[in-house]
Amino acid sequence: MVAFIIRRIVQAFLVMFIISSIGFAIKHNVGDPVWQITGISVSKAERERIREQLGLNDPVYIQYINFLKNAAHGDLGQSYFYKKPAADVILDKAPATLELVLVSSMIIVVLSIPLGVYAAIYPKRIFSRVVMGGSIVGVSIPVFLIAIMGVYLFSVHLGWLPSFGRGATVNVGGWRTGFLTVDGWLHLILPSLSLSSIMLPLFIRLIRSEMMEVLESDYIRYAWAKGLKKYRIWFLHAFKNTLLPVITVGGVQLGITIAFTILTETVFQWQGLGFLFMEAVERSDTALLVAYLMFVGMIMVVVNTVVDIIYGVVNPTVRIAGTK
Amino acid sequence: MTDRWQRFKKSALFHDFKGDKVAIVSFATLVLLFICAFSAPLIAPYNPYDSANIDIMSSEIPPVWMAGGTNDYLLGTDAQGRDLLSTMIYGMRISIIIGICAVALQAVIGIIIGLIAGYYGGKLDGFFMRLADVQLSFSYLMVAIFVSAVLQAAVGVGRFAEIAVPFLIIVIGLAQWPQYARTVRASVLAEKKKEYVEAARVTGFGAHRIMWRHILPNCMSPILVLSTIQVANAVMSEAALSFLGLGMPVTRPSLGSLINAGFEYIFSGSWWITAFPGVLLVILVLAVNLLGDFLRDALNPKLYKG
Amino acid sequence: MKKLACLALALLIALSLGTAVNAKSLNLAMDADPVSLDPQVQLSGGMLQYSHMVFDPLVRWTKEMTFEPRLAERWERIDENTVRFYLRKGVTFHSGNPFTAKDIVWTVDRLKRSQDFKGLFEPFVGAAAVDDHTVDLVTKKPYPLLLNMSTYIFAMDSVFYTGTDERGLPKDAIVKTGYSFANVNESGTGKYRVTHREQGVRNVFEAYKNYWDAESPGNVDTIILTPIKKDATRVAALLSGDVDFIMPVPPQDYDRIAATDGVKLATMPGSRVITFQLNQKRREEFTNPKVRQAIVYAVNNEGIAEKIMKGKATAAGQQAPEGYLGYVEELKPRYDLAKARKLMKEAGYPKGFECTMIAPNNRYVNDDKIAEAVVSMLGRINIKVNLKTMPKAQYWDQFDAQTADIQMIGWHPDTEDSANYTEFLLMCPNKETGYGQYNSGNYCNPKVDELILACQSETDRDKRAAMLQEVERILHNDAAFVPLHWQHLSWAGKDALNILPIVNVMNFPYFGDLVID
Amino acid sequence: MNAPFSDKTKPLLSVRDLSKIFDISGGFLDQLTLKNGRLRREKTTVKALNRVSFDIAPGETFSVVGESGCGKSTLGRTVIGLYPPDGGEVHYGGERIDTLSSRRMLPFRRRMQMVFQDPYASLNPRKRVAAILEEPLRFHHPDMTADEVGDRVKEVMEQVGGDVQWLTRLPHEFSGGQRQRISIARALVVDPEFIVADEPISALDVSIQAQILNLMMDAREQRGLTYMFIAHDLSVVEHISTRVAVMYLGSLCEVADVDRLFADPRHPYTRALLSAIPRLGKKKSDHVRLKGEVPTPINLPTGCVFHGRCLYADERCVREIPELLKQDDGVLAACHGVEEGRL
Repeated sequence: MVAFIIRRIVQAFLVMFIISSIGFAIKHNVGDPVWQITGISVSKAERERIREQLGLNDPVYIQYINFLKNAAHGDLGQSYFYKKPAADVILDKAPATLELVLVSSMIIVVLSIPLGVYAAIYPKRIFSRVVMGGSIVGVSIPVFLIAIMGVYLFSVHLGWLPSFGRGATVNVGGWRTGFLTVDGWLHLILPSLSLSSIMLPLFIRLIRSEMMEVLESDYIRYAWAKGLKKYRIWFLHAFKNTLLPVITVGGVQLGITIAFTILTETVFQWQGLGFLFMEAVERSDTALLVAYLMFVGMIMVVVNTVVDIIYGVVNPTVRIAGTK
Repeated sequence: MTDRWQRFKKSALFHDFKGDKVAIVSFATLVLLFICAFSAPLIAPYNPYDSANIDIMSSEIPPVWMAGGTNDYLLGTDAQGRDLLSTMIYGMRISIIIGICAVALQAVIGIIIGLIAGYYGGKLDGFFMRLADVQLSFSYLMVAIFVSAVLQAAVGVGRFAEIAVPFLIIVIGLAQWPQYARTVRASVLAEKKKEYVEAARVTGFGAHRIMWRHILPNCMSPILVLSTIQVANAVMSEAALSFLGLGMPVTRPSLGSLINAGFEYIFSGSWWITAFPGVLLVILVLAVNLLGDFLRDALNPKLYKG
Repeated sequence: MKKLACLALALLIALSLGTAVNAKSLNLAMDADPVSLDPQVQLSGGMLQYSHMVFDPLVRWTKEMTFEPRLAERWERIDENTVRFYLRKGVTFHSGNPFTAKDIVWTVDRLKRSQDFKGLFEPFVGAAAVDDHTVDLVTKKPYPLLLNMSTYIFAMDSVFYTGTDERGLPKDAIVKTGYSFANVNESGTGKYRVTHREQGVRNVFEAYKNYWDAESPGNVDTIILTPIKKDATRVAALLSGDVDFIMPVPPQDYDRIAATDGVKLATMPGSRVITFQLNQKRREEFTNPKVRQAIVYAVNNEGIAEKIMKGKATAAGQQAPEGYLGYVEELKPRYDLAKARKLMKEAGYPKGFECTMIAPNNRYVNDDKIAEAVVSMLGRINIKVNLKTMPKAQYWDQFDAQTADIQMIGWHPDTEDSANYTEFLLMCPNKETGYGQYNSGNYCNPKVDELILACQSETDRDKRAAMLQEVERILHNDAAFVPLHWQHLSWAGKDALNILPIVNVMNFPYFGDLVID
Repeated sequence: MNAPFSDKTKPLLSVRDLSKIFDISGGFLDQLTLKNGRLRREKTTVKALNRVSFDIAPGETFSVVGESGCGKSTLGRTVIGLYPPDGGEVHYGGERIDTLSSRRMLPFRRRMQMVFQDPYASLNPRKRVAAILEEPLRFHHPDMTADEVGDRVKEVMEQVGGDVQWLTRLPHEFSGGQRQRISIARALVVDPEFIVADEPISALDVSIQAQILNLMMDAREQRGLTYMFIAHDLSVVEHISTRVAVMYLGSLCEVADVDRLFADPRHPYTRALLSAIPRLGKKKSDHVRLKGEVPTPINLPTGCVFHGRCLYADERCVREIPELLKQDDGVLAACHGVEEGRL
């Protein structure tokens, strides 16, 4: 356990350090923020003065040292565009992305488990074949294409669902949530479905193949031989053992889901972190870029840790991964 | 050669293949698409890279069966007046080249690192696997966005069109190596324990010879299955990057940048500019995925999970 | 308490979405929202649009490019350097403070400090209050564009913005990248107050009940401004009924919107000219006027205007559009491929050459598509062009560093005057004076410089026009740049909106005057 | 070819105080534990070999026997250089080989070979038999022509009772016995003088075992081979060995000529092992029952490693590690009881 905790902390620091370096490497490549905060007819000399004021003319290593110094105090710099500390902006936008990821994860869990289990138990049935066929088609359609088709069909053509944004949100203790209004839920439907479209087929296939593997195993045969009820075998014995690999993969996939929010949020103008990231790239709002990277890195370290702990809880025979 | 072919015909893989209609159809589709893509200059009605063929005045002509369509442009033209069919064939060629080369690059990096990490173990292993962990905790898309930002600045802008293809290959290749490294490492760890490796060491073979000539061939089935999946992924990644505007330039479009360019026209009625490349992309990726599925069932390798 | 208020407000908005019919509210989607509440922090189209909603200028442009009194009821020229403005009485700021001449003096002082505006107000000495409702604007020398510049004087509440805030910082500070009192608080005399602002997401403007302009027919009480950056998403939002009004409209969707029931399209010729500059320092070929002319002749800018801009652009043969002083009737677009090829041969480049081009991909309407089309057009006279398009965030750096041989730039004069184009784009680049700041073609003609400098203090309209037209002719003959077109401005909204009366060539829709049926 | 080492008086292989410790505690972080609220670093190690010493003379078949897990495979692998030893020395033909670089080791690789236990894992499943046999030859004799290599492979193939047609096939097409023949052929193809055979027949059907044993014995005759034969089956050992070493928990208990060992076992553990061999006419009461179970090599017992299970152990056995001492008749035994004459 000690080793586990130390390892995680070390990993977190490593991640943060690498990210901040990468962030700094690209900082100078995504453009000059001074162009973004001044009108075009401002004179060159005036621009140079602003650049000097912002410390952009300092040598890169000095800027980096300054950044690390401030970061140690929790200050990730000022967002040029929002005129606020970058960390504040990230925290403002995080609820949108987290809610989107949460709802898509729910969709994935709620749909993939029954479908995957069904397809594993009755692999020959027509419905299973349809599910499996559908899932491989689903894997093959890029997420942005699904999003575009969704907007075209449900918003523009049929006019049933809103085409962009989060709709009405309610501020609950600083957390701006879309869960408390009907409008918010309507706005969630298309983006969350699009986002889950990439992972849902993968999870159905994963659950099916793991479940089938478990059903083939000796102890399940033994359970049949013992004459246990089939639901007991399927859900208590087989499914429980299916969960382990699913959880491990699930944790990693969550990271990919967060990245795919960049695509989904771009299409739907969903005001979350992914959208913020692309905007920050376009606006060369470099403090935001670095803050975003560090935030996502932090989330991933936390998620990996949680996955490892859950893994240990679900399967007490293996102690937490990474310890003996 | 014929000998090998004979043996292949007798193999279990071929036997399975013959019995699997889906695999046959997807393989045939893939072969057809590849032939089309690589004989693009021969079969495409126009050369979309030759500006003599492009006239802005013939832009957004609908497909031949729609009102306003002409026989000159079977699937219509795009917003620049390029023949859509030709542009798609050339675009598919770029997508396929990027997909395959990117996978080759990831495979080379991943296999080298996986072999070294798995075979030598110890600190080297620890270092590479931590690196892979860290990189995997960011998805490839994000990694690709960073790498592309850094590289784009490094190469300057003037010659971007010429280096865009190798550029994307490097971006996607660098973003995806951990998948290979982990799979290869897992296989190497399993193979390393087997006595044929000890036999090779007793004979005095060097580590390189053992890794490359003895262990690696035994890791091929997971690598093969992973490679098909990764080709599909790489084609999709390229499309995603192009969709975000970080991919192929508009003058040498891939399927992804064609979809992106057409996206702006989807409400205006010129749906074909985005729809046809979209359908082609899905067919291409689907065929690769179905083939990968077949291989996975037939070879039944243990892939590294997660 | 604050949280509770936010909660209540959010619920209110949620409710109002359902019952928007009677409240005459406007759901507005633009490509960007104001970057700050301080009208002097940045000189950009978005900020000026905001300023016209929340603040009032001394005078403003009419649709016909004449001046309309706003806070100034009338004005007169006292001597060659001074114009006296008589201010409207009984006007109050949103804070409740009365509006007086002091506020104008304060505003002009601050403009001269603002990093973005100080350039424009350089010719001014300042403003001087004569009495509470009379103020003199004084320039250093005779200045023909004094009234033009008065459209930028949006009265700020000098009492409200004086002193220090709760953080102990001066309230009048102009801060571009961080917190300032003025960035998050406003007190203007305009029709709308900012009641809710979530930057980049949603901005709510409510009508100010003591607004002075009772004659305005406008009947919109609430404006909800949502920035939607992606063209297709913005159009989808209008078509799906999520918003009532969008600007700008991408040309490719003009037909679709025009053909859709319930929404309508409004367009108007604009004054932003899109051009390419041919860098004579990077490319020896471009120093040859024949090559430059060949390129101009090879570019089918009428085709671009018709196809890429869907007819909603005017192909250009010069910098200034019709209606500007410098406009010369006979300078027409010159597409003629045969002549272009002939010129190339005469110049000694029958086999052409290879060069590079950069263009932004999110700055001007369809900028990347235009560049792409020009690349294939130049291909026809054997000039092989390597094109790279990039977001504007990276573009200006590259433009400034002149990294490519051919670079795109569009220009809209802040002064609404012909000379402004040449001052920035085509005068000999000079670091001291700042002229030719965006002249990446490095075109330099002393005669042009001479004429432009002379017309800066020429107050005789006819003499000035003659000089400016002379400049356009020289540039045309020299093929100093590649003119493409003047972008049209475009707006689209639901049928109930009377859009046309409130829009103008500057692209500042006067939402205060908007009538919804 | 084996001329320099035909001198029977000098040992071909000499092992002195060989020790091997496996560290199973993982990385640095895994070694940290909390004890009494303080962070401590602890290593978990397995002592697989404890100061093992013996000599093998040219032409001998030296067998090592013991229960599974006693370290006999580790001993074989350490001797042949698959594992680097953690202490002690290995001399071959008078030269110390455990410290040689892999390049300097190369000449010895040709002279020392190994045959493995599992015929299914010891042949590379992706290589044809011809490749498996040719590769070592080409590697050690780069100057040989293709014909010479082919002839040599065929010759060895015939010697192990294989068929030339086998050469074009893949390992999975063969039975276990056939594969073990191929394994032996692979060892023989470089013409070695010393072979470590790690339980080469234990994975085979009983009917095949004898064939393989005979094959190995024939090869010894023809080529003058020296074997180190690792086995857990005493009855096999009795037939083929010249000398036998008995191992328990990484230590040697007894080393003796095969006849002496079977006729007159000294060490209590040897006695127990021998009594477990079923023989005709043997009374059941002769069977020596050992108490307890084999301890783990992670925490080795103090003193004599066998004391916990020994019927004759006394207080000295718990305290003091016995030396492997030479008896009057040349038998080596590590037992305080034998030394004191108690047994």
